[in-house]
Amino acid sequence: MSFISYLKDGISLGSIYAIIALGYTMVYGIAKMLNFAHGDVIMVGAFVILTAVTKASMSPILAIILSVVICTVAGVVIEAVAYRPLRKASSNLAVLITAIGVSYLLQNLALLIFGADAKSFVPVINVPSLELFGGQLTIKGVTIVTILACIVIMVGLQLFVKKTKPGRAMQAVSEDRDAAQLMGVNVNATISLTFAIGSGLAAIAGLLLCSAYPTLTPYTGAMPGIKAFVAAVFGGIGSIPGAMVGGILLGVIEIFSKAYISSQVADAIVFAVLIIVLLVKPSGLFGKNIQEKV
Amino acid sequence: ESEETFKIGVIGPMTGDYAQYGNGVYNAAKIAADEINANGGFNGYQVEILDAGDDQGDPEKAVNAYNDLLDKGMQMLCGTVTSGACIAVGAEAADSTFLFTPSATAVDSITAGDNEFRMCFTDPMQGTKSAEYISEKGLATKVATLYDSMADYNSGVHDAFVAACADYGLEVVADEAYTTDNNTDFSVQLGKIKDSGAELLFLPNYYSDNALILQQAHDLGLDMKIFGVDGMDGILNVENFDKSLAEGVMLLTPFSATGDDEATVKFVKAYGDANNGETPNQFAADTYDVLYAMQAAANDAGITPDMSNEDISAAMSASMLNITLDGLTGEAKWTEDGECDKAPKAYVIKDGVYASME
Amino acid sequence: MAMLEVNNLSIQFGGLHAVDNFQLKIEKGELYGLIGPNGAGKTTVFNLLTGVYKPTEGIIKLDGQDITGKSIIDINKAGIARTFQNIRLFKDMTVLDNVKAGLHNHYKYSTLTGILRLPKYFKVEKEMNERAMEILKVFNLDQEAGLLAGNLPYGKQRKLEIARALATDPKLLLLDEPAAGMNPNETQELMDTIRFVRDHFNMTILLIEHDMKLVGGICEELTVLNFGQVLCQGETAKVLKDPAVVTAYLGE
Amino acid sequence: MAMLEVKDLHVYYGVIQALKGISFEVNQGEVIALIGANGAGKTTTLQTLTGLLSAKEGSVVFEGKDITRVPAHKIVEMGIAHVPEGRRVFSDLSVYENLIMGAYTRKDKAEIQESLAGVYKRFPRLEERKGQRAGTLSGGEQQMLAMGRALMSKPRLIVMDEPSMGLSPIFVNEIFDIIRVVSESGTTVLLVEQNAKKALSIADRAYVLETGKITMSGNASDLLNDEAVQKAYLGE
Amino acid sequence: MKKNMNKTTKNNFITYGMVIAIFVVVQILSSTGNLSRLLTGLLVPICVYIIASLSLNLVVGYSGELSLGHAGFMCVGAYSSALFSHVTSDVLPSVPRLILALLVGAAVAAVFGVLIGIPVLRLRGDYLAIVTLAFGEIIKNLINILYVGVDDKGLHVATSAANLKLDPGGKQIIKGALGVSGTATLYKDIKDYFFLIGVILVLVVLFIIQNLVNSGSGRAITSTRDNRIAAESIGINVTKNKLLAFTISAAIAGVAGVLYAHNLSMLKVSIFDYNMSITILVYVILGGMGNLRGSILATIVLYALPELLRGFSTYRMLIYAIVMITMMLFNWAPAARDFRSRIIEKIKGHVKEKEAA
Ligand SMILES: Nc1ncnc2c1ncn2[C@@H]1O[C@H](COP(=O)(O)OP(=O)(O)OP(=O)(O)O)[C@@H](O)[C@H]1O
Ligand SMILES: Nc1ncnc2c1ncn2[C@@H]1O[C@H](COP(=O)(O)OP(=O)(O)OP(=O)(O)O)[C@@H](O)[C@H]1O
Ligand SMILES: [Mg+2]
Ligand SMILES: [Mg+2]
Repeated sequence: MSFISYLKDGISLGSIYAIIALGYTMVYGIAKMLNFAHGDVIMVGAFVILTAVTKASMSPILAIILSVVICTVAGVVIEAVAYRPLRKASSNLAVLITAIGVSYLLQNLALLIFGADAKSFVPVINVPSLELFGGQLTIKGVTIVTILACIVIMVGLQLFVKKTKPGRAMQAVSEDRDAAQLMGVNVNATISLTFAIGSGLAAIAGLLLCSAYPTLTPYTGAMPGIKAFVAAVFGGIGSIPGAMVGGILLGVIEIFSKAYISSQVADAIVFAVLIIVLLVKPSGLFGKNIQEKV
Repeated sequence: ESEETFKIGVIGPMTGDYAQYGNGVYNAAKIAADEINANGGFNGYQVEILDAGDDQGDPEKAVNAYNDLLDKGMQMLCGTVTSGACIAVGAEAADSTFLFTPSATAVDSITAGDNEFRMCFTDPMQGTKSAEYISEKGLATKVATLYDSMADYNSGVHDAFVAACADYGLEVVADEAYTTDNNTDFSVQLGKIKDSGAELLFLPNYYSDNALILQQAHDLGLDMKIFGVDGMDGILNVENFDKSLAEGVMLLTPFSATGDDEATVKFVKAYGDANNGETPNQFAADTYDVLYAMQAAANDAGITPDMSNEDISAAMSASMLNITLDGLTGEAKWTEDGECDKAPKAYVIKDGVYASME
Repeated sequence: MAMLEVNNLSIQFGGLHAVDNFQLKIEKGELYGLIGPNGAGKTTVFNLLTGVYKPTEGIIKLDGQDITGKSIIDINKAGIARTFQNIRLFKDMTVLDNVKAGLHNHYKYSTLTGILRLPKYFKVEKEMNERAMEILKVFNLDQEAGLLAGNLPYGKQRKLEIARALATDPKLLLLDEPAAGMNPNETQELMDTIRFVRDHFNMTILLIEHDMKLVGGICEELTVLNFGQVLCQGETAKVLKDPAVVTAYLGE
Repeated sequence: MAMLEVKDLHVYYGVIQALKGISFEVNQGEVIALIGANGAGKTTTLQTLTGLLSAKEGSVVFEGKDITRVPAHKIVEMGIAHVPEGRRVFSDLSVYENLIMGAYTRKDKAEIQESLAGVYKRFPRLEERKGQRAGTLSGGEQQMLAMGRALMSKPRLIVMDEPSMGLSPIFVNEIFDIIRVVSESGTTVLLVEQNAKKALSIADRAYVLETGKITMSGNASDLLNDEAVQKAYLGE
Repeated sequence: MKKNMNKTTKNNFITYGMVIAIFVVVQILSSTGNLSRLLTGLLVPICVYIIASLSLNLVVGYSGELSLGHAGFMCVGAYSSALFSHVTSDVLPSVPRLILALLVGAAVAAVFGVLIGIPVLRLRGDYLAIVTLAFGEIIKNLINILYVGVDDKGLHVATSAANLKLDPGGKQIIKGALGVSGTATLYKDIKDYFFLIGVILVLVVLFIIQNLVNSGSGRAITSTRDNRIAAESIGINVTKNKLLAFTISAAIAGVAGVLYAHNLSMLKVSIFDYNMSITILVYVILGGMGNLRGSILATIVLYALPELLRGFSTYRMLIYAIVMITMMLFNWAPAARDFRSRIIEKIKGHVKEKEAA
């Protein structure tokens, strides 16, 4: 039984990583940049919901919608102001560093506005837990919602990118921006759209993260952001199903190492497994291992 | 005019992961200074709290903040807030600038010089006292721990507690850890603790982590006594925290914001008025006492603002041994090694407030 | 003994037989051409010869030594150097350094010697500079030695790639479409250079090219590849008149 | 009025001036060749026309509309397609997906299918390989794909940057045949070529570019017979 | 060609000169009492980060690999050397002890560089970045459970305080999360010379890196960065050269760690997290990849900036973030670069006109 229950815990944790990783990988796949500020957008999203519900007494649904809207706008504005000017810079590390700057900016803005004190997140998702095996195994409502959300978002994103016109434009932009322009694709609009979707997803991720682990500070997004980045790489960065699988696996490995090896070095073990996987499969589980044509 | 005031510096994490603790200290220092200025100041001179020196909990930045505050005329230091930073600054301040930390719990924090003092308990002291208390009161014989093994405070208290358990006949049946980078999911650790047959769970962590732990312990149906130390204080004031989760939690701490003695009520009100209704935590209370202890020592030593830092430091250090303080955190006296000799009080959370266990 | 002898060479990509049962024999000092329609597998042959791809089948012998399946590095050390269809220079290094990188395995001193600037460092570097300048001069690039390779015009970049390959002192030089993107005058000049390299360095050269003026002008023998297979092999003049080659490749 | 009027174009890369005041015009239905040595500025000219680069001075007018400051993606919609130098196919997408990208600005599905059939007819190899990743195509195959992709937008003016580069002789002929067919079907063509002889032989008029300036222009047949041109660009 | 040689040599000497000039200016300011305590205190840490960013520049700028785990190498350098200093504090005088500590830190970090480099350098780009990040975190995690103490019987190593089992009179040196305290105190007698030592180390590191990149190995390293397949095709052993760069860089980062550990009385492992690696990366990128002088200047400016902004109290880090973004945009955005080069052209033109007149 304990194995099953660890597995369940792993999946609950992993689904959180997965939902963050989806946004990460989406932005990476199209805009070809590691958006280090993604985790902080998640934090912003969570603060918006918390403030709307507790201070403005909004209904949870309205608060979530408001949060998605604010994050979407924030994502688009950040891209336009901080990332777009560097799109043609001679090194793509430049924009990585700016993203780090944006991350600091969001954290410190939140610190000024909301203060440093940790706040408990209010229950917004009121889905009852699922009891299995006569109550021996309880799956929390948040977990169920998160997993469902992951699947819906993954399928939705995949369909969107592969089947719709803006999706195809995104693919083209991700490969060759100039050539995409020559096809009539508005590159700026396409990348803005990517950030809009990615940041909207961040708001959802913020909601789910803080519902599962109800604490919130200006730094809440940073560590999950890094973990999700790891998850995305694990699954093959840029791959949408990869992000989901990578996230879940990461969660499961983390819980198993805590359970069977040591909780103090669980992170070390997770990272060691990641390294081994990448050595065997250098572009992640679902990454395309494209050989350069010589 | 500046010759007429004492300048006091505060160093602590004002931004970064530990910002809530640094801000608690800084806010309380300002409140205490205002009161002190109204009741005679330090030896008749006004005191001024300089802008807080932010160290983000990093020893290196703490030293930078220390130097900066000296440039700005700091004559005495109320800090630093965290242990690692305090060790680094302590080495710089040794025998030159009077250092009085409200909250750095590691033993080494004040060992570099004779001019360094502490308001709070040390890690070993809290760990040992906790084991002693649990054993004496017969709260449990089998205990479990869950602590942040990457944070110095938590791990210092934990190590002392585990070591003391052997002396007091307590059996540690589950010794679980987490890390600062991985401090949201405790499902596995709590599961193991639940299965270990422990009667009591010792949580030597700060309240923000403990709030999450209590939540998840509740979800897991973990039914055992919870015991914390001074870092637990503040848990009732976490915004939106469901206080019922903390029902029955015991803690050894010198201060509780829900205390009904006059001094506490007055301080809590003053703090709330100055900071959008926030409630002061342990750090704030200790800081408040630091300022009053400084006042007592300053009056005793008869220092004046035109003295050099070294002279102030020497005079204050000598006087520290003469004074006693009846502060928010209890009655205190100081020993030559700078430690504070005061008794922790045991509280239990009942109906959403701290109640004395005595 | 032939300088290069290839037997029964094959590689598949998925279901595609990109190169199928390919044979080739080049004598020392020969200037040999490999032609064929687009996608016939010419570049793939180069990639097989230089170890970029591992053949599914077949044997490659260089100067009698079996080099099949060896790594790119070992094959270069064994004596094959090449240029690329899409130029691959070290763009952020100077022209001189590009060539000196090619000399890497022939003029050696330890890393420590380099860091400490021991006398040997200065001696070897001086020799390298001289040798590199000599090679650059052949390609009329000595004036540009200090420029960044990426700033050279296209035609000069192609030449620099050849110079860099030559610097490794190969037995066999492979050139993949050296005249692509050059105008007729530049092509003419390139032909002279290739001939000069063959004579001056006593080199064996295998080249891929679509410019028939160049192929007809300097290649002594030709192999025509079509759908991964050898369509025709032999003396240049004969091959270019072969009706199968005309229909598959040259057109009327 | 000419279909495309370029007036006094000045273009810079940073501080390097690549075009130093170029003017020319293209009339409806013509095939215009732009020839010149390596680095003369041919690619720069085309990229400025289609909005990939922006001119510091000068103007580009297409069908009476000033498009100098219009962004690249809008220019495609207005009816200009660009076959870029070096092919620039989407290497991760399949051949089919590349072609569909070419019709990005078009809405009518049936018409797009019609164009696709037309492209497949012109380039049977593309139909054979429609599922293959474009990045693994041979150079020649990629060139066909780039041409096919440009035609998918049903342009009124198509600009091509060295379409014969790296192609086999038979295919060079074929490409020029295709250009002729494209032109005969009513599309105006602006062609940049190293293969000046071939280019001049199918063009109506031509311009010669030298280090960022137009140094000669005229009927293609006249230039073909011009001694200076022969010497500099035809290798005779 | 001669000219070309001279150009790089000249360039190298300008860099040395710059460092020495800064040192001299600082010394003059400090001896005339014009240097605040804050600035005085920043001098050694700045040397630490300059060394770290030079080391990272070797990997990112010259070898072309993105490493996000450099703090890990600093960490092992810091811990191993601190341990060494504590253990030998009674037997060695401080100067030879410090020199040996530097060597120990560099050597241990180099060993880690090799161990990590061998598997990792097969990966590319963002995958390499994540794996180096992972290694940095692993190192941090492991050192966090490292307890080392010394007593008459010798060195004791354990993974928890309880298991250390020291004899009475033994002392704990490495104490898990509580880290190592009191290292700087062991060097009280030469504390005033730490800035000089830091500057000397910076010069030595510059010497090593500049000479390395201008040697045969350096050409091999940069050629691999520019085009891996082409480098292999001319017989350059890509893996070996990448490993060489990585190892040297790790050793230098280790030296930065040693200086860090010995300048402070407190060493704790949680400082060496990915944030520190990223901070160093920021210095490197802002200063320019492959630009050593840029690394030095960027480190000085960016390290000092948040300290000098202390006057803005709560807005300090916010301002820092904004300044950082703005500087990146100004330094890297093509539009800004064009703008700058045009201005420079204009100024030059102006000067010429004047000269002509
Ligand atoms: N890595 C690969 N994966 C899949 N197919 C490949 C790969 N490399 C080459 N091919 C296929 O193999 C065939 C031969 O390609 P190659 O590049 O050798 O042609 P080529 O003869 O050099 O043509 P060109 O003259 O156009 O350069 C082509 O059909 C190409 O699509
Ligand atoms: N991105 C760039 N940055 C700086 N200079 C450039 C850039 N692209 C082109 N140039 C310069 O601009 C000039 C014109 O280049 P362009 O590519 O337009 O020439 P071209 O006529 O197309 O030559 P080719 O026949 O080689 O394709 C050249 O001197 C070239 O070096
Ligand atoms: Mg080819
Ligand atoms: Mg061109």
